[in-house]
Amino acid sequence: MRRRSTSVVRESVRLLQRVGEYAAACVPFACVAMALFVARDVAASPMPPAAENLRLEDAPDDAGGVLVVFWKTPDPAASAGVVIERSLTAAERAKNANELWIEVERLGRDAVAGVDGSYVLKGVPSDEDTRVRVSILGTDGELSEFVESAPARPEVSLFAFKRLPLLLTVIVVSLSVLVWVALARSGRPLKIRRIAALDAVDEAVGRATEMGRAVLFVPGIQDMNDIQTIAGLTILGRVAQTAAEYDARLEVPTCRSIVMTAAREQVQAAHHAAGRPETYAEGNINYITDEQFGYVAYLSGHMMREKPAACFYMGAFYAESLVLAENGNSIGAIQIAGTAEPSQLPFFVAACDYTLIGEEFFAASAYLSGERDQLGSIKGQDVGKAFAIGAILIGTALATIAALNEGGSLGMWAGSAVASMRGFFGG
Amino acid sequence: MSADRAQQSSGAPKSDTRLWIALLIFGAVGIFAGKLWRPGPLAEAYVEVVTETRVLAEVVPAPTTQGTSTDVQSAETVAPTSLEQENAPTTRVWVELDDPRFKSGELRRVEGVATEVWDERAKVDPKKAREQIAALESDAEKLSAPTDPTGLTREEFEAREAARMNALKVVESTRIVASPRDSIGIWIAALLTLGIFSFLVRDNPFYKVVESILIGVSAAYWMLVAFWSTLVPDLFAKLAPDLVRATMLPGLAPSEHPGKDFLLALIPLALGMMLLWRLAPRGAWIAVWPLAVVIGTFAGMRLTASIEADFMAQIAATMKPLVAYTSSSAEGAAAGSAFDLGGTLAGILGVVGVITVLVYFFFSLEHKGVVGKTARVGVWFLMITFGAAFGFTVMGRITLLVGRFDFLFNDWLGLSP
Amino acid sequence: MKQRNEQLPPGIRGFLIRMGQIDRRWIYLAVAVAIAAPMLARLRFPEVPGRMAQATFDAIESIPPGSRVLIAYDFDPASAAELEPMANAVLHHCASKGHRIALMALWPLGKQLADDAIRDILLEYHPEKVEGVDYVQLGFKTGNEGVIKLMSTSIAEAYAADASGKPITQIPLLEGVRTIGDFQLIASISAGTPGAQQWVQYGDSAMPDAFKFVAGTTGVQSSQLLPYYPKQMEGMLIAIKGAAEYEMLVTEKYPVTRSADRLALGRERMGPQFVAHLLLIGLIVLGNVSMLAARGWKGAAR
Amino acid sequence: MLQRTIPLLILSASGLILILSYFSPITETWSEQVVSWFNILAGVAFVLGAGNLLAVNLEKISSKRPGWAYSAITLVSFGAMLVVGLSKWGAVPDAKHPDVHLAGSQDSTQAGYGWAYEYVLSPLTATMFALLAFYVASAAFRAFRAKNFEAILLLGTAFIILLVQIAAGAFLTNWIPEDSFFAFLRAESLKAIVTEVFQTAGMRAILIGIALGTAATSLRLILGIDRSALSKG
Repeated sequence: MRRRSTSVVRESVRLLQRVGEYAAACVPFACVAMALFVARDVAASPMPPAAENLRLEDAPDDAGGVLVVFWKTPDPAASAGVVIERSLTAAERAKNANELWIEVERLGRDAVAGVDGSYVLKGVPSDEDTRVRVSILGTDGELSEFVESAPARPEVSLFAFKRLPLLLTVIVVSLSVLVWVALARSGRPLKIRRIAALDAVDEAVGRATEMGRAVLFVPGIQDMNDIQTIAGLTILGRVAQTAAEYDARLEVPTCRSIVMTAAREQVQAAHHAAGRPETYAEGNINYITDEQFGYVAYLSGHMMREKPAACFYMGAFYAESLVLAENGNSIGAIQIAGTAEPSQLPFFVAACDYTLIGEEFFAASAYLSGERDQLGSIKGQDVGKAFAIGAILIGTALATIAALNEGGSLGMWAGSAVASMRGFFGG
Repeated sequence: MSADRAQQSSGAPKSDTRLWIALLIFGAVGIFAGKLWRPGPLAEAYVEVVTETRVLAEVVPAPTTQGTSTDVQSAETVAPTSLEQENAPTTRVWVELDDPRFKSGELRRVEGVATEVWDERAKVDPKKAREQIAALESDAEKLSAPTDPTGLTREEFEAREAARMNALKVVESTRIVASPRDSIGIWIAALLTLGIFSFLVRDNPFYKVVESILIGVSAAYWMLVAFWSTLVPDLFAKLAPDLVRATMLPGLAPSEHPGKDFLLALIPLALGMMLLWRLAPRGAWIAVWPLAVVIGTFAGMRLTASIEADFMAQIAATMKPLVAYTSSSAEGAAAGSAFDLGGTLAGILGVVGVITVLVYFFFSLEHKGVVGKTARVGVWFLMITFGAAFGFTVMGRITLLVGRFDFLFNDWLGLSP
Repeated sequence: MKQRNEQLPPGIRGFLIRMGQIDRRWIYLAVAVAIAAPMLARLRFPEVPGRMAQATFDAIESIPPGSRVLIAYDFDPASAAELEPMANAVLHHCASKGHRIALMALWPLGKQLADDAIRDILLEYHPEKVEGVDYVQLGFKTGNEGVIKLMSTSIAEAYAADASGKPITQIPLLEGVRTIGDFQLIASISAGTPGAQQWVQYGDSAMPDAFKFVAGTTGVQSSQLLPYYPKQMEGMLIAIKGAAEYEMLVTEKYPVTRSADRLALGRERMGPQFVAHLLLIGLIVLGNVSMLAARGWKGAAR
Repeated sequence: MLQRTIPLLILSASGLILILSYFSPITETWSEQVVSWFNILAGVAFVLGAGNLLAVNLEKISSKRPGWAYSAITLVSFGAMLVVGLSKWGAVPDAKHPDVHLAGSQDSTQAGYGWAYEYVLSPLTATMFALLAFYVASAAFRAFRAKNFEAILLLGTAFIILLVQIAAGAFLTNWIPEDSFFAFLRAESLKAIVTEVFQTAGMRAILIGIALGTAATSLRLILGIDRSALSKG
């Protein structure tokens, strides 16, 4: 029995030894096999690396409700897209208790083309926390693990800091006007150069009176939402006052109903100012049609028939500028135009006797009024131009230094300085 | 009328009139000679007529909501009347008579509502229309002959006959017809066009008629545009959404904040009423208030907008280096670059131009001495700018005239081959 | 007219002075003849493709076939005479190159023009093109530049469906298209505001570097757009001349066998341009010669 | 007070509100709101325009002033267009709601409104616009005379652009080699120089000036320095 038992033991041990030997022999094979298996698995489906540095932040300078998701894509070459999910809001959870996340967007390759990725999440509630999680989509459609962000809430900004440069510029421009108005009030002498076109206003109205013909005033074809129309109407006020004093007939056909109303107010006020409210005739200020060329057709015919001695075109003009100016020319009227529509300036310059170019047009009403306050504001405009010229000179000088000394320390400094200047002005 | 005539005769000598009449007659004779040379109908117009039929159907409530098609989803839900408040709202849609959903049981016809039938006419290019009409005629001729039964089994013959009848039905239902109302339209348009052109010779009764039509039609046109595209959707639809939905905009989506919309719409309405107060016998001064609002708001808006978009942006755009290099290699301007005379000159001229023109606009300084000389250079820049703009615009203006002549020669006179 | 009766020197000088005061209606007549005659005679002049036209052609040519292209019809019938030829040529070029085309309009009447172009150009020359796969008509959307802003963050927000009401999620061509940055090229055929300038201003931020933008514009508008070339704009077709040059480049590479006149509109309309420009040049010369003659005469008389 | 001071106060207040609103994200969209209100206001104001049109023309007809027949034509075409457009006469029904007549589309020539647009309004406005081709020629003839140096620049530039805009410019200058010093005289380059150097500079300065002028005018109005717009003497 004992022998038998020992033989059993021995046999067992030997068997074990044999197994061990086989096993030992198999290890390398197994290793290779496993390695191959793993390698195959890896080669077939490289699970894309998960997104890194996931941040969820409030979008700046907005009225709330918007968060921005930032992440880094570790391997852009192996990524085909990104899946963005957000946590459900309390209301949504109440409706559907099983879900925690909801997919908001599945972005394509562009979103992971670079290392840094971002996504704007809109419509986020501001009274509760929101989280997002992001997963990178591999080139074969495999999704990486989701990475979860810290909770965030969108905030409402009261002031858009990106508009700070604009605010500063608005303040500079406004202050330069205000300071000059104050100086004008304090009795400082104001010298404004002659503007030939404006000196001609009295002459033109005078001539119309002498000839016994009408004065035609066209306040452009835009409505009151265009500042040019408003500027044109303030000039109308001055022309109307002169016309009232000379007792010349002033006709104002308009292209918009509201402009007609405003023009009537303006002319009536001018007659009051001239001390002759009884000569104001509402019937001379009429609405024709909103259609640009319908209005022009009327004006052309009207000019040919009535032959006004003086024509004023003050406001926003488009293609009709030349039609009016040529018709006015063919009836031999004195024509004074003013517009801030750059594309139409050439035609007025070519075909009218006098043209107020761009800024001159806006300065005209102030100039014509002759009031000290208003003349002061023109001086303020000049300060604004000086500011512009200064900025251009400094910026150009810096840019030139940067170009001349490229790579040098001075050039680098100048380059960054001009870049921040351009950034300030929004270029 | 007599006053008009008096003005005319004083405006130009008699011999001139005769000359222009002769020229007009010459032109008309020329055109009709051209017409003889290229004969064909004048003012041809064709339309393709499609008859549309719609019936009112009710969506049969389905067990699952996901099976509904998009058409049904986009249709509005008819609000239940007060009597059937508790019942679920029924969705009713107008569909084509042969909508497949009738067969599948998704839709059910609503009884007692008349079928709506109407024609839709789409304009077709005359040349194409003539070709198509000819093609359709020859197709119809071919299809009108019955199939030759020799060598066919009964089934084959019947199948072919059925296919032929179907094809014939399609050919016969395709209707491309001459459209007299469009032809008349072309004649009228041509006469109106000539009426405007006649003004170039001199002001005349023909032009006066055309001008009067233009003023009347265009004034009404813009009022209609304002009515249908602003007042209805932006004012009426906010004030009385149900009424507007029932009468003018059946597709109007329900608002999320009807109360807020209503209150906000009252503001422009109130301003408008104040403006209209002008017509009232007393208190016309109140019309100035809405004007003050308009002038104030737009002055405020344009102030920031113009400083941002024109003032600041243009200053930023002018900050460019005065010297320019031609970079011969893509990677570095420093290594392989050469001084570029042309670019440098352009850069300097650009900055000089901006500054001198700005100096021209200075109102404080009399144009004398250095300022005067600088301003004069500014004027040169302005003149070049204006000259170029003038030159560029000529092309567009001539194209417009080409367009009108094109209409007269081709659409009206049919002179195109 | 009254001055004509005063005493003028005899001979050529007198004639020249008289020509300087000629009644403007003779000028009108000359313009009418200068434009009508080449039209009736179908005069065409060879065009030399300019830098801008070539740049526009290259921009469309350089992106690989199958790219997505967005063509915005930002004009209306009033400027169609000037812009339609280039819109046609751009559409034909994109289709010939095998691009997938989306059409849209920021002007209400532009949609109608785009519809016409699909029928008369796209399906005329490329009847094999399938709606939804090779081309899609998005139609008009109100909101001016706001539409561009919206489209630069999400096209679906601006256009939930195409012009026929099909949701854009069901349109194969727009699969995976989220913003305008997903188009390889945008072409705006623009007659004013909103148009090319707004595309540059509001769309630029959404456009990656690889993105191309080209524009077709009216002559009036071109000077305001020039500063954007070549940085923000790959190419620009200016007025009917740009259209004629570009048309020539396109039809040279991709000739068409039928209805060829639809792709020769630009060149056909350049015929009257040519004569009219010469007339204007002649008028300017005449005016100046006459002025010089009058000045010399007055000088002599004094 | 009611007639003079309050409008000025309203003007200033609304202006200041709109300026400040632009700087806060919460109120940024107010300007859009204001524009939409203005459009409605303009729509309502058409009542005034239409009333004036009727008044002027009816007066002319009833007093049989010269040319009263033309006034009658204006009124008839105005009335006809208005009736046709408001009633949507001949409109194509909306496929989804064919029973609601006023929901139809009246853009095609099938409808009276579309027909009038296509065959009356559109050709008339286009032709009026096309008259510019004639006026451009007569203006060039009359105004482009070399009276002084400025005029020479104006007409010279226009002359060059006119020439290079057609093939003639290229024919005239193509003999200049592209790499020579005088290459800038080639039609292409001349055009580029004029537009990219001179025109860009000129336009920039004009735009800066206009921006300042707009700002100053707005300020004058908002601050009540220029009260001509609203105050009666």
